[in-house]
Amino acid sequence: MDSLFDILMRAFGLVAAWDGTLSEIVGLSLQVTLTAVAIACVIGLPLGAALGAFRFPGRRGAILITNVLMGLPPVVVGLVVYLMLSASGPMGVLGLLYTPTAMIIAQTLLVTPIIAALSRQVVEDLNAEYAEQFASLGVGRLQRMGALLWDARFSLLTVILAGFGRAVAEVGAVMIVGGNINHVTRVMTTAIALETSKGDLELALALGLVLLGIALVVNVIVMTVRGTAVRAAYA
Amino acid sequence: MDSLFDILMRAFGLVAAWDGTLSEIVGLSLQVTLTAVAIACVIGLPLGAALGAFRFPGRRGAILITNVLMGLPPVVVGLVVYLMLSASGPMGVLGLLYTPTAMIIAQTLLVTPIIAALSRQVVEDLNAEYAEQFASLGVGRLQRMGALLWDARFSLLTVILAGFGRAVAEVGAVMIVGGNINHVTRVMTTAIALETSKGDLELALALGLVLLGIALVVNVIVMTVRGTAVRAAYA
Amino acid sequence: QSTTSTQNSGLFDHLLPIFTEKTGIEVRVVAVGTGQAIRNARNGDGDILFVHAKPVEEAFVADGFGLERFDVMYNDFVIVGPAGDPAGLSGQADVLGAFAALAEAQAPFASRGDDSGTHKAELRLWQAAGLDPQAASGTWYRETGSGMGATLNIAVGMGAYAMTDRATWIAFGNKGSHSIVFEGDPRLFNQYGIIAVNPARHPNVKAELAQQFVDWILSDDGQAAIAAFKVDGQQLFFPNATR
Amino acid sequence: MHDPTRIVPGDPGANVIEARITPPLMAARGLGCVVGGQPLLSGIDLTLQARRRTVVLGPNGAGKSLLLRLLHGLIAPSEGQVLWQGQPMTQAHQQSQAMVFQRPVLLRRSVQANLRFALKVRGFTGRERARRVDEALEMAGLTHLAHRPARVLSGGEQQRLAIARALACGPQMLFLDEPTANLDPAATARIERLIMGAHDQGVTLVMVTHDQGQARRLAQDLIFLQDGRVAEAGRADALWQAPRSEALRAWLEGRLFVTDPR
Amino acid sequence: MHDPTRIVPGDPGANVIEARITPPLMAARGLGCVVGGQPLLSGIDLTLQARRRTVVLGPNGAGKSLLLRLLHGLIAPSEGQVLWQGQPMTQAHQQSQAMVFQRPVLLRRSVQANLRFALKVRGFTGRERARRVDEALEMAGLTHLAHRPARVLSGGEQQRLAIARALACGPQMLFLDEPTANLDPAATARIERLIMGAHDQGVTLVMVTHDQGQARRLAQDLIFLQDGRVAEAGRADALWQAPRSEALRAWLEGRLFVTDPR
Ligand SMILES: Nc1ncnc2c1ncn2[C@@H]1O[C@H](COP(=O)(O)OP(=O)(O)OP(=O)(O)O)[C@@H](O)[C@H]1O
Ligand SMILES: Nc1ncnc2c1ncn2[C@@H]1O[C@H](COP(=O)(O)OP(=O)(O)OP(=O)(O)O)[C@@H](O)[C@H]1O
Ligand SMILES: [Mg+2]
Ligand SMILES: [Mg+2]
Repeated sequence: MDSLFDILMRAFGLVAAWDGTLSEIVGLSLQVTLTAVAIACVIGLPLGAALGAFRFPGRRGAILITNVLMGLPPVVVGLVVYLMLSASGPMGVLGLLYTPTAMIIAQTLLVTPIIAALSRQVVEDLNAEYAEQFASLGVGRLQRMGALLWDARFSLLTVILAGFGRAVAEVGAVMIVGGNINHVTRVMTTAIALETSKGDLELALALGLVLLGIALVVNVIVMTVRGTAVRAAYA
Repeated sequence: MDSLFDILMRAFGLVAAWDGTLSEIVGLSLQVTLTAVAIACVIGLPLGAALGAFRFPGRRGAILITNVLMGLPPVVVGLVVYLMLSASGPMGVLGLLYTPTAMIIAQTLLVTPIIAALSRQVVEDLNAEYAEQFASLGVGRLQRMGALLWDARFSLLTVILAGFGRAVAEVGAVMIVGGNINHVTRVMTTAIALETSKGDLELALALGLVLLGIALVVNVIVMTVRGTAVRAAYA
Repeated sequence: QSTTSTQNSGLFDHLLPIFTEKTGIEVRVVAVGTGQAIRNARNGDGDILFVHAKPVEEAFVADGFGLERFDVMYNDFVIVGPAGDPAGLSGQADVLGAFAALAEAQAPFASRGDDSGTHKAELRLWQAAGLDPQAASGTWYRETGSGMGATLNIAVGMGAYAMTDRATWIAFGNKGSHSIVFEGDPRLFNQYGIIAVNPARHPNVKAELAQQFVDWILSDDGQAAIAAFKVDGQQLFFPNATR
Repeated sequence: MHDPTRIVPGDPGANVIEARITPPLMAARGLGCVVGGQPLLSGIDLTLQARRRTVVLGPNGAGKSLLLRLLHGLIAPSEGQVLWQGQPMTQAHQQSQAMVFQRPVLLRRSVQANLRFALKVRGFTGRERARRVDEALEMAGLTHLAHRPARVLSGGEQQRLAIARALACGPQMLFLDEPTANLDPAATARIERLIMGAHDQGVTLVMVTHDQGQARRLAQDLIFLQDGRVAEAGRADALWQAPRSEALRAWLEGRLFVTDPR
Repeated sequence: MHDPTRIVPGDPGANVIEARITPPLMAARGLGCVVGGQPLLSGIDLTLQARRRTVVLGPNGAGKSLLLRLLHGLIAPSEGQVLWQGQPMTQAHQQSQAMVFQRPVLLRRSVQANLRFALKVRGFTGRERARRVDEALEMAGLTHLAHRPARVLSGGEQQRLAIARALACGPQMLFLDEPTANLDPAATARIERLIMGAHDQGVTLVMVTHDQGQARRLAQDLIFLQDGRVAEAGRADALWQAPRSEALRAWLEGRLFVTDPR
């Protein structure tokens, strides 16, 4: 067996040798992950803002739940979605199992608690400063959430990137509900798992590096946009 | 196939019927995860604090890397650790492959970037407030990191819980480096994956709920300790 | 290192306590796909290889990684399908006809697609039937790229046919309304082999203990233990050691 | 001052009654505030008549800021209640009040966006809002800084922005917590003129200050707090002339009173 | 004032030279500060002699706080430099200085822990530290609040804590940015006494204030800033008597000068 370095060297050769399949898989990975993260933001950010900004009965319990759900096992999420969408399940008629939609649903379930719990903390810290001024102005609930999320947006970017990281690296759930079906639901992580199970570790590693490359590109784009936004923020 | 509800009902029966094996698996899960999170904190928190508190050349690049590594695919981490620890790998002589130690190493690699990246954000936000006062006092680098981490400790708890959530739910890496060996390296997530592949979905789901229960208990303990600490903080 | 089908069926849970009691040797099972199992064994990360893909196993020995390959037991493959068998596989005379019927009906078929022993066997059968399902990959021919259990979950989930070893199927918990729609063709014979990893290549392997296990499983005792393993009253594996 | 006004329904002498029953704009009845077992304010009874300028005085830590928070409805009192025109005060009433905090809280936005946000919350839109933003910028002398991030403003500029924001909302009642503490003399004079101007237009003012000169210039009524209690309250002229309490006398002379640690 | 002092090595008239070459404790040479293309301070030349009390005056936004930051070494100047005893100032010199910010920055800890932290950073340990903590608490009149979270203190209490923290470190040079803005008259008098006491013990003081009375009481030297430039600087007595610049004259009279927006 060769050294780690040799493997990495050869790995790139392997990836380069792949045909169009790779771009197909990369595309699907991005599509599924970005959609799931977007939906998770739409749900998780307001939820986090509400938990961070308002006192209400049951708040502590709700925070506890979001924190616990950060530890939601992907396989369990996969199974639940599988059972819901399975032909004999309650939503089987939709025929969504083994489609990218099913994968998006599963990833959304995984990522939403992460974004909710972490953004709750960020918003809560900011709210400690703003709360009295907002109360004095009589800022409404929605406005308040909006203003807190907006003013915390640069810190929240890191939260969203954490959610993205979890989603893009996730394999357990998408494997179950997507099925890793070639040309249909195969994404980067399930392809890596497949190559691993075939014992083709070089290729698996190479694909892993490609995946990290994708994450790098997404992060660079986000950082660049952020940089531009910081400069333009006070226009 | 039965409804989701029926499954859940029966699931608990199944778990209850398990013998001592379950507590063995739960114990190992906790041991591996908590150790990995502890090590990740020891590395990630100071790293995050340094990135959040100091300006230095290459800082932006380092932040980018921690953010990207939040999307480290577990399978890739598993493979790398496998290749390192494999009998023919550079550290094969240690004989760590397929031991809990290997699993701890893999999880630490996964969780450290998460804790570093998120704590960087928290510390940076606090540092924006403290920086000038610290500079005026002439607070040294280590003292500064320590004070920032200490004063942000309640916000950092959420960060650590996010790391814990990731670790406790993780299956891809521990499966590869642990091997899911019965009585040796079988943890909750690999047991769930095994039952799933056996088609024993009820049991898999039930185990998933047990796992969430573990996460709940850990979170409740953390919240309680936090509550006590808040009350005692100014003694 | 073992393949998943043996673990999923519970065979090891049956065999290992017997062996351990007898010899005091504790055996640890790492169940992965055949491809990964062989790869791991090449790295010296296992002492014994217990899989079912004869040509690859022989290559493993020929390359000097293993000592000697022995037949241990066999079971057989079956084709499972949704209730009502819409593609009409049960009426076919042999497995080639069954595969042809699948292609004819364009009935959804979940293939392992992971270079596993089962997958290789399936591909040999398509070839023998003169068909190339790869061309239809993504349509009715679904390469799941997963283990046997996962593939069966998928087949059940989307009402597809699948080829599986009988042991996995009998032990499988999530059958849904699926049942065996084709079985019995001698071409569906599935031979398991065992190989002790060559200590000359990997000095760290516990060659002596490995040899004890190999000897035991090939012995009358071991073979009897295999034969005694039953799920739901059915014998899953048929010992056929030739030593 | 606490003469309870009874309403006799159907009383024919309606005019007389109407004159008598007009309740004060705001009143505190037995207000107390306990935090962590510590009584920070207790037994506060106050009547704030509409269109009066009330100045709250007292040493550091007396509870002046806390009192303003309670009156403005930002904190729920541990005991007692705040009445608005004779009714228990609700959140809706807050909308006709505004407060300038001792330590201004500005959003992480531009100066202009801070004003825009507050006005939007108070229901101003479109051209009217733009007009008020410009007016407020000019009023605070911040027009040239309209696009600067509010958080980098100098201490005095931040305070001016906070005052401009409160005034721009056109409140009926205005709480000011040491609003000119960080202002230069010219700005202080200007803000005092603006405050008087607002008062002329009918705004009821409650203001905390440590500046005796300012208190003498602005106060019509005076409240002197000491250790969480009202030590003295009444018409300003009378109290300047003859403080009844030793506490106020000591304060006016700049003597340390209770909290002298030596 | 900017008369360059030449050193002639080996000059036999050593005594004379020594008297002449003692450099000022701190000097600014051509200091400028540009943020985002905007020049906030420019062309600042200053000499701060040891053991003098210098008061910095100027309208809001003139750059007083920024100047203190530059002198204290918290911000690197865009141009020019700060000299400490004739040498370019380094971080090590900061250790013999302390600063009280206009808006106090207190750690999320108890009052006492805030003092302890600062003293620990400055190298005080054990009994000496405990003694200084107690002394500082007493000095600021905060002994009874020692265990209260610093963040919930009243505005004035926070400011007193910040001053006590700075003094407790025993600095050689002390920057005070409107330190009594939120203090009651008695506390103000007390802090002024403390400042004078520190000065008597050899501390060099640089203080920003908007309170003319305070400036007159404390200033030996005066610096008047306007629009990021030194409009006037010199002995206080002389300037109070006869301000040379229109800017200072206007300020003394409480007239709006340049920044009047109307
Ligand atoms: N949340 C709290 N927990 C404990 N003590 C508090 C809290 N909030 C305020 N206090 C205390 O209540 C007292 C009154 O505070 P307040 O801010 O009202 O004083 P103030 O009269 O405005 O003083 P200043 O003139 O210094 O602004 C202070 O001693 C303060 O420490
Ligand atoms: N980071 C920054 N970016 C842009 N402008 C800044 C920044 N920091 C300060 N300023 C501007 O520099 C000017 C001077 O600020 P500084 O805080 O020094 O004023 P000051 O003289 O202390 O005023 P005050 O009496 O109100 O405290 C202000 O107009 C302020 O808006
Ligand atoms: Mg106050
Ligand atoms: Mg200032």
